[in-house]
Amino acid sequence: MIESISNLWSIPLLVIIPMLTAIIVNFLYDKAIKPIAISSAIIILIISIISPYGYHWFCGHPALNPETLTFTFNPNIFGYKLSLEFIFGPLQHIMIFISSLILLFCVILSTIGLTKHQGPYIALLFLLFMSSAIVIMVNDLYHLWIAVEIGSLIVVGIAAASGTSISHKAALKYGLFSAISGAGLAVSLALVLGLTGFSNISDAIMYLKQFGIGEMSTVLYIAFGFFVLSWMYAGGLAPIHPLKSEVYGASYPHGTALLQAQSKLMLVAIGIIMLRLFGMLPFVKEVMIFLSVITMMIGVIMALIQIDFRWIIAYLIISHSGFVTLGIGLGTQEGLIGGIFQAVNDIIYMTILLLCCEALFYFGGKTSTKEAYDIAKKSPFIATATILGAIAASGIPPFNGFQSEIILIQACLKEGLPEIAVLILMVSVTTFIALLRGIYRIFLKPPELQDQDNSNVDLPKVLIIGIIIFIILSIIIGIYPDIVLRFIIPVVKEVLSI
Amino acid sequence: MTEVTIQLLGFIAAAILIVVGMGGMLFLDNLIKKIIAFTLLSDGVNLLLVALAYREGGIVPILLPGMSIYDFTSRAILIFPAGIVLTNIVIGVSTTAILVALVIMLYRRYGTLKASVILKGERR
Amino acid sequence: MEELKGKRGIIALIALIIITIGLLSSLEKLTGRVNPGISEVYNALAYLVAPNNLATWVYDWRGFDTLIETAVIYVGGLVSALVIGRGVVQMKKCKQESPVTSKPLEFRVESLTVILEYLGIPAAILLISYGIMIVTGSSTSGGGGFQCGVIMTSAYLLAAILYGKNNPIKFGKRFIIGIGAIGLGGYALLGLPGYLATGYWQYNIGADVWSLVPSILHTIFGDPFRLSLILKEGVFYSTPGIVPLINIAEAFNVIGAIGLIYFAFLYGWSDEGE
Amino acid sequence: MTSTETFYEKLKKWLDNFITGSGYTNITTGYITGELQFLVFIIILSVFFRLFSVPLAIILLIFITAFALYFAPVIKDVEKENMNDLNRVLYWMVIYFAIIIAITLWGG
Repeated sequence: MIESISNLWSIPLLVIIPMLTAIIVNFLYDKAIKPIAISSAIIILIISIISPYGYHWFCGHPALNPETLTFTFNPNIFGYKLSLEFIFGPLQHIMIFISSLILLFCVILSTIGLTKHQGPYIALLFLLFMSSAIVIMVNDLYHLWIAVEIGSLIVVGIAAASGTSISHKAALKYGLFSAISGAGLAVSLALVLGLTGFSNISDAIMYLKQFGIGEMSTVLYIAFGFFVLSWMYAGGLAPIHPLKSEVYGASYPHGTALLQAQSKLMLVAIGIIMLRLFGMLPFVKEVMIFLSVITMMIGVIMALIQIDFRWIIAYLIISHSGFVTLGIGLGTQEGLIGGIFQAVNDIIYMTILLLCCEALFYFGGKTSTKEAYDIAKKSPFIATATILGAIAASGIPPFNGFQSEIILIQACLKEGLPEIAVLILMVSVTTFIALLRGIYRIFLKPPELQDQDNSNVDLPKVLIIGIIIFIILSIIIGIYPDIVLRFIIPVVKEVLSI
Repeated sequence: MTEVTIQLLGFIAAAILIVVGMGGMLFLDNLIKKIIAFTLLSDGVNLLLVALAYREGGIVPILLPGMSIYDFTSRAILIFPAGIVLTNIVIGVSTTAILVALVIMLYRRYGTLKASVILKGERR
Repeated sequence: MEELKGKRGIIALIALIIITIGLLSSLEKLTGRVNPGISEVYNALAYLVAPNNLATWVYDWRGFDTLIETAVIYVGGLVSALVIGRGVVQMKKCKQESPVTSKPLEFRVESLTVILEYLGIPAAILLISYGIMIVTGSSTSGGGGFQCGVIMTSAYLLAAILYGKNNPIKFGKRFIIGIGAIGLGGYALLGLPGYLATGYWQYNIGADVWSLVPSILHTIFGDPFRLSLILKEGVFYSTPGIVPLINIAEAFNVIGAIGLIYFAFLYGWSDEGE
Repeated sequence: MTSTETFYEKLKKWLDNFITGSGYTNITTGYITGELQFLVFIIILSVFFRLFSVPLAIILLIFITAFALYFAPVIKDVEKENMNDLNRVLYWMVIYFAIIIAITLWGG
């Protein structure tokens, strides 16, 4: 018998520590928030780094082997799992590491930059991290649904946290839509459950493999349709991009950094599940590619015509989500590697841009190209960092965006779809144009009026450190992509081998 | 009635509720009506799950004295879909509360409940 | 709404009809052929934990799912109160649009009839005791923490509507949030003993179905709730273990969350004096 | 009136269509770039129909190019359709959903 770790110690801690921190921080509300929140974020980061790989079965019920009617705690022996299964593998390792890094900076920045009574807000940040960690680790449709639902409610809360009318409107729109897509995911879960009798994804796939679908394929198609609905909602794909980008633009930039990380995690997790569950049906991959292409182009065109830097970035995040889904939709090995790698890179360079955008708040909060002028003179560092972030986002070689985009382009060419390769190139170039419009206007354009205040602004050191860390990460991944790829390739091989 | 017709009736009602809820959210302009339409949608999902859990001659999944385990296993309703209903109710409650809170605040600011007025598209 | 009249309205209607047809055709295929799958296994193992198999499913087999589900309603309360005005955050450095103040709902009872005035309090008390009855009998009969919480908060709502802000069931702000924190925190921490003893979070060490823990722990957590099931196959001595405790924690959490929602909706929220 | 003048007039008219408000230049450049990008995007997308048959793709390419040039500033309409109007987004969501269900059910 192959002995393996079936009850990995780190998985419950990655879920429970954020939850307990959220409860404490929400209750304390003012006092002692900062030390508790920061130390808990550091603990989560450490756990996500040092954790080994393995499974955890919450509630400790074994799997039933249907042939021999015996129970087993070994995940390598196939069985009907009685309890909830979480996986912590290489993919989860890299994704959770990056999002917990962002969580740390997010928490510190919100304790520094926001007015008091930040308890509920920081609680929501921790719960958001928890939900995204669950979504990427879970191997169960029922739990996936709950995690997506709690995630959407938290996103509504974070968007509404500033109490302005824009944020309330964005939150209400997103909330109404997430209500529909959550119900859709529940319908999809019900259909898969009725068809197979299992909510554990591996069990359900095993059932479908064993008994085939035959005339029941209609059920699976409708389940796929409702699943796509929640996928569109999770990443803000094509028809929902105005609402998702509004949420990104309406929340504070550090919150947006965590939100976009969560949305990329959900895209990857739900996309892989869709590929595993419905991959054998015809037209599934075509639908996924269609959605991603539309998202890519509409997102980038909408970014071009925005005049607020926050909204430019918001639409670019949407547009670059299209890369991720495109890679997953291709369904080949290169495509999947490119898509997941793009998700990692995207999180990193968008975080650079968003932290720079956060810095603009310290210069008076004007991010519109009509109002902000000449920030470069006040802070050359932020201007440089934004330009570096723009270069990384548009896939120019020394940075990380290049590496994943080249893999995606190769994957498209290999699949015989050169048009999509051209589209990817165009989207990268247009990304640069869109960002440069904002950067020129905000950072480089001299002031039109002379009576601008030239008072010195002290940026928080954490912000500068954060930007530097993410730029360094971007360059390192750009030069040695293997440090991320070695996490992704085994996962992709495993997904495709099922 | 046979098992098939009862379950099918449940399914049809659930599908109609789901689509009516979706259509209500699409066609009705009043925000409160949109939220009511969402509760219809959510109830449709509940009904779908309940109908999924249906069994002919089914009993409540509570072991009463004198039952036999074999009998219970073959007659008790399917517990997984039935349990999911609880989750869906909880999620429905939370979502409705949040949406209503947002509508209250937007009503205070704009003095209207029309989605085409409050939530109309705008340039930034 | 200008765009859903005319052509667009018809297109949307056709789209909805297509969705209906798809949904109905798939459900028709499923009718009578629903696969019991794992549900039958759960039902077959019902006698091991608690007589109410649904409570066992919710809090033992799928206990962790229910923890996150409980967190959903906690988040519901948290976000509703946040929207109403609790803990709205703004950047220190820049001027933004000031948030809307949430005034209390304008309801005042001018004059209560004698019947309402004298029956209001007993009704609320009865509701509360009904809730307690439900949560304590959760593992043997239907019902549980969520129902208890909802019933108790409805007692709160009844008292608030009848008597206004100075009602007999007067919760403070911090008290409500504290109850919610105790509930969710307690539920989360009830998984800790199982984690420390077996490595599985939320393993029900009271019931100890798979005999993974030393008997002393089994006795401590299991004995207070021990019951005997008289079935045809014989008498089974089972114990729900931590299921009743989780039910109570869940009840606390639901009271905290829904109470917070009611409180914020009724009285608004201002951060001063908290 | 010479032909160059007419062309110039036409171009000027075309460009005027992009200007919103008080002739704000920054957004006008965005509109023009967006217009050209959108044109190229739909041309590339029309090439996709070569997967079914090559002549169809060529015909579609010509038609789409002609149509896009005829209705020249389409970017305003694109922007209007992609506005954050809730009802519009819900409408598009239902349409997409119906298309996905129709394609997968009756196509597959």
